[in-house]
Amino acid sequence: MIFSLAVYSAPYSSQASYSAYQFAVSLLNQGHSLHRVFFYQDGVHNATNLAAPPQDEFNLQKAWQRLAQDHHLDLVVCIAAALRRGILDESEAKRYDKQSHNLATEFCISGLGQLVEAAVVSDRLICFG
Amino acid sequence: MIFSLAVYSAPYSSQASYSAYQFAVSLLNQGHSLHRVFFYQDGVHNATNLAAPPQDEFNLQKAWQRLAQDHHLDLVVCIAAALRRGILDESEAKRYDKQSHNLATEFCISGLGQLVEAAVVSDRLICFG
Amino acid sequence: MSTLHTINKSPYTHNTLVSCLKVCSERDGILLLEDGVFGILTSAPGADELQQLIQRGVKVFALVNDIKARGLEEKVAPNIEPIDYNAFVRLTLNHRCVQSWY
Amino acid sequence: MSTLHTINKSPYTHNTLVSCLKVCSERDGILLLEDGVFGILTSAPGADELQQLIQRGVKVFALVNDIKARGLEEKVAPNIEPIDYNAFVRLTLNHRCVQSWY
Amino acid sequence: MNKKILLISRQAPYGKSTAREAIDIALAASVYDQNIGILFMDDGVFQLLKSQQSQHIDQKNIALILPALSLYGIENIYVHRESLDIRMIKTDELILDDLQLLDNNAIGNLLSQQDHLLSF
Amino acid sequence: MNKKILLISRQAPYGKSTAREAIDIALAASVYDQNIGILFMDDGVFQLLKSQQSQHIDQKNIALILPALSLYGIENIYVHRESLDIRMIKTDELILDDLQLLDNNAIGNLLSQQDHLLSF
Repeated sequence: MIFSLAVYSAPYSSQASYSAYQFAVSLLNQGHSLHRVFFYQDGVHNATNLAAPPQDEFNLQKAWQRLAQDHHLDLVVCIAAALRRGILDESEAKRYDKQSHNLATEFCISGLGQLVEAAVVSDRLICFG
Repeated sequence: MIFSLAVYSAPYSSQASYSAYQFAVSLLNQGHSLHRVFFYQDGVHNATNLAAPPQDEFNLQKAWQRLAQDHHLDLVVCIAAALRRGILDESEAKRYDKQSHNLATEFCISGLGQLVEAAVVSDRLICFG
Repeated sequence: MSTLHTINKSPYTHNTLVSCLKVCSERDGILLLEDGVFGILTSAPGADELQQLIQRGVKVFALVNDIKARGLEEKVAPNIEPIDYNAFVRLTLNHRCVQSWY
Repeated sequence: MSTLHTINKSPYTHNTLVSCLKVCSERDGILLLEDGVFGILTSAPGADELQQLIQRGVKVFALVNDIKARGLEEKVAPNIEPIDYNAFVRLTLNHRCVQSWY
Repeated sequence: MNKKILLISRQAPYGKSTAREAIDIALAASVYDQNIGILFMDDGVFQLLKSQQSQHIDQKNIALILPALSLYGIENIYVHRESLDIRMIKTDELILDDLQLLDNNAIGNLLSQQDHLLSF
Repeated sequence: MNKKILLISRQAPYGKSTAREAIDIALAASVYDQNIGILFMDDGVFQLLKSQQSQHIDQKNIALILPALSLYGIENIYVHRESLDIRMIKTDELILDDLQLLDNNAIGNLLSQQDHLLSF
């Protein structure tokens, strides 16, 4: 079956994105396919490359990146939500004249339509907020 | 009277940091002094310099910066909360080997002790979360 | 001296108003702000207890900017006083300390 | 086909469980996770309604990782089935769609 | 592939950005050729009050954005009747007049007919 | 200047980071020479359950952090009795044994005696 996930909460501050990650791991282990993980609202903070949590704490950003590498996942960050919250890739940083950018590798920035497209393509769309 | 404020919520996602800002403006207009605004938990996102909200929306990050310039405010971001959430100044970015940093000017990063010191020094400490 | 309680969550969704009312003393004040201003409605969970506390001397305020923003200006329950941010600041000075409920 | 409802907020603090129970159909399932697992306690607001729904055919599950994390393993109310993340995935496939309450 | 997608908006306006960002999804979804509906329940029904004046807290007025839903072709706008009743909100206080009021059972049925639920 | 500061921790552990970050403040505050207390009420009392095994969700165990409070010199640890009763939690299930159980009135009094309240 084809799954997509929508993640609405920031890592660390809320457990919801951790639950989404464990759900993603489980569905992949069961042989299902994960079409897309769409990060919206505070979920966009999953995609920062500037987080530096203590070494002995679970690093969710890194966990998403590893999972994406292992399974060729499409991790999409909503552009409108990201711009308001200070998550930028290189081209958005240039467009808005910002000195730096902070989107982690394996994530990409795109529009809300990517969530709708995920709903159309997927058998199941599960929201974590 | 001497006030300090503690801000625990992110701008845009929650109204609490806007309320804290309006409270700060009002107390300064009334001639009171504002010893410190301490940003903790998701409040650290008030200090990003990468947010690019639509032009016609209230820009809280900029509003804090202007208020700090006008009144020489001490805007302190908790280092432990900031590191976990991807808010870094130049020296922390170097320490954690990150390619960029995103702490807005007028804000500084320091320890939790700055909140306790604010409580000791201030007549009123108001929390917005 | 007494405590000023601030509540910024909707009483229809969160238990914060009800929790606050349990430990609120008779000389305390309560300020409703942000989504907490839905507590001005007579239908809100805890509204009856709130009116009883008012009868016993507790002063209840609500931030007028938040009331207007949510379109509730005509719906404020009796004995709840709408105030602006300036009055909010003065209120914190009339109480010994502030407990923020969220 | 039926709906799987997930609830991740504490029923002592939020009204989500009670809201969910109002519109839950008899062939639906409910999964408690994160702070939602406090809903497994017999003292939780909505616990009686939850047991009534179970009697009418609703299946109720709770994520075992979250139960253990919060130290609630010995406190699970009757007829609530602890499940792991793998079973959570299978559960979403046994229902037509998933409504997340938060 | 035409899918039935229902957005469920349960949060009050302004205190959190959730209400606003749910509407943004509805508007974005409308350009796809899918069967999109939106359901307001719990504190989400407060979004429908026409008397909102959100300029007092420097936010965009949700009551002025909501009429765009039908302009964008979202015809099915549902409201949980009990959520209105509990809050003593009358239908003539609401900004939209093409609302379908549903009781608890009708909402249970509505949910079970969808392909996807997007909840906020 | 010795000030009375009370932390009020009302959130359940793990679902949000609030509980954990409130404890961090208590520990940081202890090194200043102030009169620091902490009150657990509402869902905050769930933090005190000694049976927590948070490794199952990859988080640090709050039940193992809390004993540090008294090691750090925070002697006044209060618990709202009604919050325990409503949740049917007995005191022998709690990780700390030097807790002061307070009823509603006693908490009202406690709040009114502080110089600052730090709520979470």
